[in-house]
Amino acid sequence: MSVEQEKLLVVKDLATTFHTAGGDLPAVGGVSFDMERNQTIGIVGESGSGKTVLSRTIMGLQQRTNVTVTGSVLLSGFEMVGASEDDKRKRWGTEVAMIFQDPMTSLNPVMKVGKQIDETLRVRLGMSKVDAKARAIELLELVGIPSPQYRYDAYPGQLSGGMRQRVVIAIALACSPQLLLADEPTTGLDVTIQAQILNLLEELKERLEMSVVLVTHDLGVVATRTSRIIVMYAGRIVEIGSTREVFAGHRMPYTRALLESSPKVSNASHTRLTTIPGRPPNLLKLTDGCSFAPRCSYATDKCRVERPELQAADEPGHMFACWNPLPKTRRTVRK
Amino acid sequence: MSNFPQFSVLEEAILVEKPEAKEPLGILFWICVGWIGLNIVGALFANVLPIENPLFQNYSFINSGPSLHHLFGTDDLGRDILARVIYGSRVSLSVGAGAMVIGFGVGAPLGMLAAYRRGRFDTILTNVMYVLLAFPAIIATIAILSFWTPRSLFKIIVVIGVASIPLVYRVIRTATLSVATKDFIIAAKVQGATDRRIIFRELTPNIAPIAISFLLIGVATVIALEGALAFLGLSVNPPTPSWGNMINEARTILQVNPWLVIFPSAALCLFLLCLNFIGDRLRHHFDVTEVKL
Amino acid sequence: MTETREPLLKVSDLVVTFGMGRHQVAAVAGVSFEIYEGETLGLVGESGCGKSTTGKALMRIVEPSSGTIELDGTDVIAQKGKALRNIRTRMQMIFQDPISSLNPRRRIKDIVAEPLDCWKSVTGDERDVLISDLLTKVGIDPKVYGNRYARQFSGGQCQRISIARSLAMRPKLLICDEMVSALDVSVQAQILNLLEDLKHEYGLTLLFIAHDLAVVKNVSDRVAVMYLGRICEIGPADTLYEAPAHPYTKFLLGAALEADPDSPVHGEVLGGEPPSPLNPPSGCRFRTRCPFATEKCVEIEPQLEEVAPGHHVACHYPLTISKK
Amino acid sequence: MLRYVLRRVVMLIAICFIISVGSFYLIHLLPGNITTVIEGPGASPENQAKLYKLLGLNKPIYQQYFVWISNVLRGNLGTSFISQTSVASTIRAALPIDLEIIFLSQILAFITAIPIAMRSARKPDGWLDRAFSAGSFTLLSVPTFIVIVLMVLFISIKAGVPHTGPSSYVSFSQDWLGNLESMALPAIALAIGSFVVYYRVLRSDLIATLQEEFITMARSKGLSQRRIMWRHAFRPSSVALLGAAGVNIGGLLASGFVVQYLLNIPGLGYTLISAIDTSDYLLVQGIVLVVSVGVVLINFIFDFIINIVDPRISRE
Repeated sequence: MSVEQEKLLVVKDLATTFHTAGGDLPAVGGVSFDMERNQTIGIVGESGSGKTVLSRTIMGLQQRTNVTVTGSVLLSGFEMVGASEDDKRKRWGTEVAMIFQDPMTSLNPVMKVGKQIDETLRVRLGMSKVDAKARAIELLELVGIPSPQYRYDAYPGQLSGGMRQRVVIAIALACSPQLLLADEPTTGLDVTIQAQILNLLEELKERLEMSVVLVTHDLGVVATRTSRIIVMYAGRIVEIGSTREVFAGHRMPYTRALLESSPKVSNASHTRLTTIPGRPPNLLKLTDGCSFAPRCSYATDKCRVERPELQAADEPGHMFACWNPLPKTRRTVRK
Repeated sequence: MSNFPQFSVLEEAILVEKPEAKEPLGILFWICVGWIGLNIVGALFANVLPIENPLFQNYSFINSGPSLHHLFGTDDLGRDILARVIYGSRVSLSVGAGAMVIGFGVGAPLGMLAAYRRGRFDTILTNVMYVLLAFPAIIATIAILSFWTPRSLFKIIVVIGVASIPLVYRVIRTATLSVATKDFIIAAKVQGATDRRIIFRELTPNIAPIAISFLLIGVATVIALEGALAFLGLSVNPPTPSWGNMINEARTILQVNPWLVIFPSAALCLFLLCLNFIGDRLRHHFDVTEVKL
Repeated sequence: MTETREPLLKVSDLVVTFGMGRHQVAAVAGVSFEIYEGETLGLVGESGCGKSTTGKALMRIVEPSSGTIELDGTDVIAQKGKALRNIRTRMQMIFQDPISSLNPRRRIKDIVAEPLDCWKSVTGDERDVLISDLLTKVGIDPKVYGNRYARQFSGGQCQRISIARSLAMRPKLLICDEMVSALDVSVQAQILNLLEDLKHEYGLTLLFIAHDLAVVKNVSDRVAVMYLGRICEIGPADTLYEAPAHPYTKFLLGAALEADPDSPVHGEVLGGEPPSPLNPPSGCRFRTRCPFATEKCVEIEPQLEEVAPGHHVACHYPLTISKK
Repeated sequence: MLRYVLRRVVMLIAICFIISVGSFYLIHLLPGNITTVIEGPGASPENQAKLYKLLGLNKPIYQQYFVWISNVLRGNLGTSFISQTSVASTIRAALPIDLEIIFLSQILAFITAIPIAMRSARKPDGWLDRAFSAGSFTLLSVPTFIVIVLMVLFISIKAGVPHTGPSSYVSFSQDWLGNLESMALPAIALAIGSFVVYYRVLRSDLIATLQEEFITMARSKGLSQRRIMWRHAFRPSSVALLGAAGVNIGGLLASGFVVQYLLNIPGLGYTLISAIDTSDYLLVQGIVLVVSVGVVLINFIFDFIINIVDPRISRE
């Protein structure tokens, strides 16, 4: 118990089900993991894997209608699942904050960006108007926006995508949260801007002693910037472990497929890509078996009827969900 | 480019093997269609229906309430209200249909062409329409009808029809624009399709649902407008019955015979309600996101 | 190696401008390149660099302001009316958004048959056989799916249907505009492999436009890098990635993320953002962000010059080739 | 922003010019000799000469327009040959009544539509939302002229509420309380029509706005529901509301005419319809001109407010 209280985040059997016209859609099913302080973990998956829903459920942001959340999310010892909106609101911004995928839509288009920052400061921290403005300009400077005094009065539409994402980060950091959930923070940004933003996040994490959850579909984003990785498929964790272990010693065939099907800059041109057939399953029609079984070349009859639970691999903290795991050899990623 | 179409989690999950996920039209929709149909049949075949002559004045039955003999009662001149309501629908229906034929006949092709061709043709036409749209159409309609005497059904149809052209133009242009910028239109061009083929094969089927639901709502608006004009005495002259002028005639004897107001009002409102409902359901059914008017 | 062959497509000094007067933007500002028969040229760059506009200008979907485009000896810009529609069938294009590139209200077999129906080149049973054949080639069962509407398919499937449609007229040149960027990794790999297979089977020449460096390298024989409306470097894929000669290319490659925890920790990250094409810098367009820029870069615009066989770069101070 | 306003001003002037040409030309729609039609067959020669001079009828038509417009710009809309009073003074007397009806009805419509739409949008498909959505959809199909007739029938006649029936208008200077009483029915009738439009527009726009990512962002900042609704959702959505109000103004005036006509309230509408009945064409022309220009001006003001609320619009 005391061990768990020290942890920043403990997620247990978390499940999020949307009730849609087509039936119940288990976007996240039975996810458990925990997270230390000052750590960066990555959540990786394709679209429909439940990674975005998972991050929003951790935050407690889902709308109240047509959704059922079960399980437990302990944030610094506080249970977020089932907490009242008021209790959650007290923690939003100050303990946990979020950065969204699309900086074009996550800022209020009819409000000056400076106002959007100092609104948080005034409402949450009770700062005076003058102090809040000064702090907002400081924050804009912190996230690397040139001439912040001038940008304070800009509307989001007058800023480029990269600049807007910096503003979103400034808002998220306004009340110095301990945990930052970054949902695809660089998707849609150009390569050079993406590198800038990721470096900024890393630098701020060190400086402000936060923890970061980096949610992404791009393995390249998490490869060198996280200490642990969670691989998700069809709403469930299929592999979890230290970054190095997941890349080099993965046991779940899906993890391998994900790694091998993305083209690499270091490979020669016209290198044949390894593919897996089919596409992610329809969450409305999940079977009892392993969700990846229909696309998996190792699948057996057992895989199709019984879902594998996460089991420990050799290295502590490394777990995978597979009946027929890949052999325990250490593969080298680089040739 | 920077804005990738990213599907949200839910969408992608449902997108896979998406069935024909259309909202069903529902029974109310068909009841409304039936009612509109009934009204049209009534208007077309009023002469052969077993109802009285709407102009026949029976002085022994003045301002009588509903009875078996006169289902809706009679008015101050002893005319049968049921017959007058049925005959009165002719005016509303012809104004609604006629004006929209003019409005859509001119506005829709222009709007489609402008949005598809773009360029100077579009710029000039859109600016002209924009100016016309700023013009208060209702006031203009009242003004023209008050000067352009003697008033006739034909003139009313023309005035309302012409006044609706800029609005139809704008709706159709906006709708076309949202389709014409889609990649499949460019793809059709790339395959060497002629402009004609693109307009008829690619654009029209995608705009038709928007156009149809807007058409129905347009008909409803025009009928309501004609009613108001008739109420002000600016539509067809009595004794020809129309729903609007029946209400107008009844307003002075409200105290004596309220049925005279209630029946034409109910007929008009029910008709409008059905039109609006059909238009609304169709829009949901075809999943047309509301075009901003 | 390719010098002796005649290029299939020859583009010189292509300029595309949008807007008028003070708001005039040269989205493509003087681009020249050649594509030889059977090769794949990758066109890579960040958003707003004009790579997509270049692709559309080749198809005359946007009108070039000046320059020449020659396809197989035919002047594309001079074509009008039916001749223009005709020459478009010799090159085809696949778009970024798989969903919006198919008409949601038509059946997919009609979508694939559209080019045939436009030209009435193949009709009747022969047409049906050809359509079934094309759909099978791209991995879609014509018997099961042929009569379905496009909106019922996922992104990857839509892109397969788009490919089938583009092949119906047996084009020589296929322009792929960000065709895999909206797809998931596992689906993206399927489409890329399919494209490679079909390229050999149909003897296609490809212009592959994308922002993803790894994807471009995977499919291309040669790669051209664009920045702010101009090509800054063009050369064989492997050499260009191994030893970029233009500083911009180097930074671009440095920023590309490799899915490998052991990959070298990122070098210098390129600061700043691309300037507005409304008001491009004088001289070299990259000089505002380039750490090596000098007075010369401000004054004189560098032209593409050969630094190695087939490897051209537009920079006054190309990075030494020997450096790894 | 300045460029945008300038462009709109040029547009405004163009539209006013077209309106003036249209109003001027109206007279020429009349069949037969204009002086006879306007003044009746028994008009005296000096009256005819006066009209000739006012309209410049002996000159070519474009010159007639200049004669007419220069009179109009000096505030001279001619003299009614039926009541022998100047058209301008008749309009000046009637206009405040229209403004009062519209002002009262709009206040009523906004103070009911905004809070109800906000509540509806917070819980779409809740009981309140269902009730008001269905109710407003039904009311959408009831034209104002029927609303007011039914109100008179049930409130003034059946229930016998005093000072609400036809011909019970009391002017504001006479007795302000009585005036408000007599204005209650017209104002409510117009307010119902406006409420339906405002409620529906604001509700659907709010529901769309509340789906936006920036609302989720605002929630994740830990702002209260109330603050999110008013500061983050209402402002972007009020653009749609203001747009609807601007478009609505022409219809509102026409509905005002209907109401005045039924209740014999001597506003512009009542005056207009009486003038049409008595063939007092100069008065009709004057009212049409004033009302049209008024509508265009109000639309212009609304556009301007929308621009202040949403800075995206002037940037295009």
